Amino acid sequence: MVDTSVNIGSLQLKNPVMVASGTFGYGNECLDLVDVSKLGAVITKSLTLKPRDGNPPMRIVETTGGMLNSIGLANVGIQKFILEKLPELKRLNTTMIVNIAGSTIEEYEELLKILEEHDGIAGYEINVSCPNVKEGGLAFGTRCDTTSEITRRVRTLTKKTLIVKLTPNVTRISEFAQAVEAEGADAVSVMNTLVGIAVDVKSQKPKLSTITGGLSGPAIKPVALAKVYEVYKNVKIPIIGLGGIMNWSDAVEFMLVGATAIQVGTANFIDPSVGIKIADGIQKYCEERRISRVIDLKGAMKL
Amino acid sequence: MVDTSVNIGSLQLKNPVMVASGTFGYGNECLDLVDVSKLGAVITKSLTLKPRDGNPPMRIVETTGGMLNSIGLANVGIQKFILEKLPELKRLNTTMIVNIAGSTIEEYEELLKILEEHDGIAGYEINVSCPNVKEGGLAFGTRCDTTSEITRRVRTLTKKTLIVKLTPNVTRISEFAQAVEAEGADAVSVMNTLVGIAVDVKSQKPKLSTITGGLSGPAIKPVALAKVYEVYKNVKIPIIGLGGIMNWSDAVEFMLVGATAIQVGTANFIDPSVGIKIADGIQKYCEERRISRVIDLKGAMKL
Amino acid sequence: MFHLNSAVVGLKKLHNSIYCLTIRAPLIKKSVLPGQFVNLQVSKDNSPLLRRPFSIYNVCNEDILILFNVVGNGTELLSEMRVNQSIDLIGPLGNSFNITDEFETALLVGGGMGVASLPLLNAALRQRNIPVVTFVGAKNKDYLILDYLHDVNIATDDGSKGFSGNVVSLVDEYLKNNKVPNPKIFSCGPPKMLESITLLAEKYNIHCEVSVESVMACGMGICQGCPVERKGTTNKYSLVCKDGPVFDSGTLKYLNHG
Amino acid sequence: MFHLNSAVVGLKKLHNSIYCLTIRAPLIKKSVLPGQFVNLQVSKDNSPLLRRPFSIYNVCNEDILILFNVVGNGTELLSEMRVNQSIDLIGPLGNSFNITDEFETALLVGGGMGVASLPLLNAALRQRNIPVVTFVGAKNKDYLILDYLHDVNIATDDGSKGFSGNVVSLVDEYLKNNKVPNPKIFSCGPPKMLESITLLAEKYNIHCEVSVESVMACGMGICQGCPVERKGTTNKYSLVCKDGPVFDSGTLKYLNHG
Ligand SMILES: Cc1cc2nc3c(=O)[nH]c(=O)nc-3n(C[C@H](O)[C@H](O)[C@H](O)COP(=O)(O)OP(=O)(O)OC[C@H]3O[C@@H](n4cnc5c(N)ncnc54)[C@H](O)[C@@H]3O)c2cc1C
Ligand SMILES: Cc1cc2nc3c(=O)[nH]c(=O)nc-3n(C[C@H](O)[C@H](O)[C@H](O)COP(=O)(O)OP(=O)(O)OC[C@H]3O[C@@H](n4cnc5c(N)ncnc54)[C@H](O)[C@@H]3O)c2cc1C
Ligand SMILES: Cc1cc2nc3c(=O)[nH]c(=O)nc-3n(C[C@H](O)[C@H](O)[C@H](O)COP(=O)(O)O)c2cc1C
Ligand SMILES: Cc1cc2nc3c(=O)[nH]c(=O)nc-3n(C[C@H](O)[C@H](O)[C@H](O)COP(=O)(O)O)c2cc1C
Ligand code: FES
Ligand code: FES
Repeated sequence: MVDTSVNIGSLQLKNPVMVASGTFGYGNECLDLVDVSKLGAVITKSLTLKPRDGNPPMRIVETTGGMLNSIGLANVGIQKFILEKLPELKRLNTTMIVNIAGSTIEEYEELLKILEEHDGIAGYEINVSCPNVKEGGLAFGTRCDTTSEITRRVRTLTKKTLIVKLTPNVTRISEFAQAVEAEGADAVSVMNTLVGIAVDVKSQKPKLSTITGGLSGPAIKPVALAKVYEVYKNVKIPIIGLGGIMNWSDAVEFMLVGATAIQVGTANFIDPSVGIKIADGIQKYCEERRISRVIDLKGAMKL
Repeated sequence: MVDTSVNIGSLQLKNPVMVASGTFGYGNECLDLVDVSKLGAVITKSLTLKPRDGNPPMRIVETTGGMLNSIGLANVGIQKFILEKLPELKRLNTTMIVNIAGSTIEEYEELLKILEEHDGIAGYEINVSCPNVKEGGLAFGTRCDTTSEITRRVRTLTKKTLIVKLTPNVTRISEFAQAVEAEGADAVSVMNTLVGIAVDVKSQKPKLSTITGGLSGPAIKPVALAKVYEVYKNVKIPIIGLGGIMNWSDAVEFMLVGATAIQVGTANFIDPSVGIKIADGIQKYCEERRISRVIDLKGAMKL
Repeated sequence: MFHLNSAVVGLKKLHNSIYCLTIRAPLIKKSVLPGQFVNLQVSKDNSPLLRRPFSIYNVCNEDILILFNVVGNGTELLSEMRVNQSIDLIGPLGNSFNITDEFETALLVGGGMGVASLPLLNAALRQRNIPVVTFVGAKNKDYLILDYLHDVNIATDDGSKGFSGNVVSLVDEYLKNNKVPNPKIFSCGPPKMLESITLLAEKYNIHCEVSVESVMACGMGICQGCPVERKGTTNKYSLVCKDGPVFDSGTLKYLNHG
Repeated sequence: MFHLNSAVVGLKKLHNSIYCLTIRAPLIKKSVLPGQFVNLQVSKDNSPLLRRPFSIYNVCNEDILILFNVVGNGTELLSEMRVNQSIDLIGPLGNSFNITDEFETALLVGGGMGVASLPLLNAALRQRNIPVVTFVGAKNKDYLILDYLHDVNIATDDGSKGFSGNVVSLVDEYLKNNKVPNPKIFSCGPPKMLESITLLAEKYNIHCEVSVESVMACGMGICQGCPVERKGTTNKYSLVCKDGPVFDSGTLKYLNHG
């Protein structure tokens, strides 16, 4: 029997596999296809204070081994989430982590204050790094001072597990990880998308309405692994690794370079139940190698 | 008749297509297969003061839509290059650009001084950004001060076209482009490889002997386009775009976002004559659209 | 909505680059509504990465049929499928044409591959004994797809068969020359055609539903990647994959389509 | 060295996951030397991105033959090739076995897919009237490939045919029990086997050439991606694709192989 549980802050997850923000809706969209109670956790799409329409079409385009997205944080807003989504999510018997995004530091605080008044939420993931919104967004995430400041301010507002999701679009991601660790974050998610562009040579127009978008999918996996490894060498808090994970073997790679847990993003679009398959695959990998605890894979890369 | 020529500093290239450093040897390796006189320019692999054995195997690994390399600047050294390669390269009727890499600023100077004594060299590309060597390498390229300093020092040593090749592994690549522009660089090459890792879950070992390597190939094209676009909005000197170009259409994308010329790297491994095909393809694209000069594609993306 | 790892039952080349693919999918067959689609995994090795959406063209025994035109890498891979090869699909997806509201005659208008969403609709209408008049357009006679439809009025851009011109002009002619009792238009085709059918419906003041396309990632409302701009609705955008692909024509803003 | 956009002439499944692919390649056929290889593009859509190297197994009319085992995505795609399908290849690449130096008997030792480099060598040796003794090893009898070879001594790991054990032990037995006049060993197979054959050659003081493998990007000496560590040479590393794949066994440092 393999112990598949992992701890992120005060939270114990039944297994290390979560579904990434923005790639699984609010968590209740494909219950027909996925038994979400088998996932380590579900992370909601990024919620903002006000509802957001999101960016005009085109919002997605496929690239070699990946996709660019420019959703622009389309979401129902925190109030509607609490009123209409949360009650159902509570009944799902899964660990719900709410991802929040603000365009000012105060918005992050306000979001957290509102959410703290409701139960059914196991923790927060702070998106300081969405590349697809004009205000805030990437600008926060690429500045170490604002990233720390957001972390510091929301940390004082909650005792729940607090995860900060970092952008890879910086020179040294580990400096950001160290900064948020110092401010009391329980974990970091590494990584959000890489900034990218695609152009249609027929129309000579950018393929996305916002010109740039966020690159995700297997194309970015090597970069994500390198970012996780860099962070692992520099912080003690758990790292949640993501970026291009398509199967259990990819997930194991992330754990070997230092991740405590992982998230599946783009892969959900191809197979909504891939998270469960990955959790099973990791377990089987451990069984075959007589590794008694999944957490023992963390940082176990042999040099 | 389309005018395919483009200017980089004082250099006029017959067309905008070059072969990228490290992906075409010294330029004379596949003459059986490629008529190099049809290329805009040939860029040699990075040369160092002393010969370098390079890194132990494994040096390359394929990833989704790309490859990681950790060659470690294996090269014959500047002296042997001048003695054994340069004489033949001079006879090739192509524009030769020599790429140099140093582990100290003084080494860049010394390399340039030695090369300046020989003819047959049309210009230099300064590699400040190789991720695969312990000394210098990426450390230079990710610091704006050292990047400027190298540029400033080598600029005083030559009147030939001076290109600085930038690393994408930084927060704002345009700051680096601006810095080298200010120091008199004639152009920037955007971009070198992204830092990446791959792990073998069977052996639990990194797939490359140096753990991290440089990611290239179509997987990184969206990122490279975004870097070129960012630089284009911030500098006036020509940009040589590269990163994942596989065909003429990819090349046109780079020109539309602001590149004056382009380089083909990894694609040479799949088709050594891809550069010539791309040059033809760009010309045909212009003919069909009655664009009289290829350079008119530069920055012509419609917003 | 089902996620099936199923198998190819048959692949028939109709003409030029157009194929009809039959897939074993009893669960989808049983539950499909006219206008719905499936999201097919065309490759097992991430190339292309994303699924590709296709209307459910028809059903037969335990199977569903897909009609497709080869336009890129994904459809090319589909055209190379072999019988018994495994294929992964999710469906039925999306909303459907509404045939329960007040109307007496159904005008079915399909252009190009848009005809793929008409056969199931045709069958459902006929089952309810609603009279159907069908209009099919294509660039030339080789691209005409007329199977599983009845009494079709044909238009080709080059005049190689039927009416010479676009299919919307043909509908216009028809409405000018015929008294059609309380009609409703159901249409599917390229964006330009849907724009004109929308204008036509406005002109004659006919209720009109259109089925639109969009690039999709998930196909089931989780990625927010497939917005279509609406007018006169509470939300600025709707999702083609979940709120659509069928919309009341008057509620769409066409101009924002790439 | 030629870069050909050619066509598949035939594909034969030998057994299990082993196939023989015949490719039209007159220019390569004419110039190939024993031990050389070709670099095949297995996919047109960058998936996998890099070419895959394969020994030239044999030649026939205007064609070359490739023997391969399905081990991953690239070889799987090769196994799905159809006759007349176009295939892009570069070759012949690499150096070759040296059969012009001083020796009287050639001992050919192949393990697994390593046998693929023996037939051309065998033919060249026989043309020069050099006696050949051949040893072929495989994990079991199903994986034995014996075509285009003569008087083969067989070893299988599981003893399902011939000598029970690895092929190097079989060569050892043979050398113990036979007087072989001035032999030279030519060997190709997995790294472990090449290590043991190297030790064996040292023990008997026999000149030995081995053909080694490496992951490759370019296959022609431009990427520096395929180093093998040498000893007693001026350069620390040699390139498998250009300086090899054939090396004097004594000059290789095996321990550095992944
Ligand atoms: C709900 C829905 C139902 C559809 N039903 C059918 C059908 O029954 N038969 C059929 O042949 N096609 C149908 N399509 C379109 C089909 O999904 C695309 O043709 C297919 O995805 C193209 O894949 P590809 O890899 O071959 O082309 P790609 O390489 O992805 O693209 C090739 C070209 O087609 C364009 N394209 C790609 N996807 C779409 C899209 N979704 N809409 C419009 N243009 C696109 C691209 O911009 C590009 O110019 C439908 C699309 C949707 C959204
Ligand atoms: C000079 C040379 C000659 C060769 N001749 C033959 C031959 O005649 N017949 C034959 O079947 N194979 C031969 N090989 C090996 C062949 O190139 C690989 O099996 C093939 O590239 C695997 O491709 P894939 O995409 O199917 O597997 P991948 O998905 O790339 O890899 C699958 C597994 O095979 C391993 N592998 C991949 N490439 C190699 C390699 N080059 N060497 C060793 N292990 C590898 C990987 O590490 C992995 O474990 C030769 C290799 C070289 C360098
Ligand atoms: C369509 C799409 C929408 C996304 N939306 C969000 C979001 O709202 N908030 C967020 O923090 N990350 C968002 N992401 C980023 C993912 O959570 C993830 O960090 C990224 O896609 C890399 O992982 P992957 O390669 O597994 O997809 C989104 C990604 C995609 C593809
Ligand atoms: C095998 C290999 C070796 C390389 N060696 C060098 C080098 O010596 N100097 C250098 O400046 N860039 C080197 N590069 C980087 C390329 O020149 C290029 O910047 C990068 O690969 C991105 O372009 P691509 O995606 O078209 O390959 C190398 C790349 C590869 C793949
Ligand atoms: S395609 Fe994902 S929401 Fe419509
Ligand atoms: S494979 Fe490129 S040098 Fe050998």
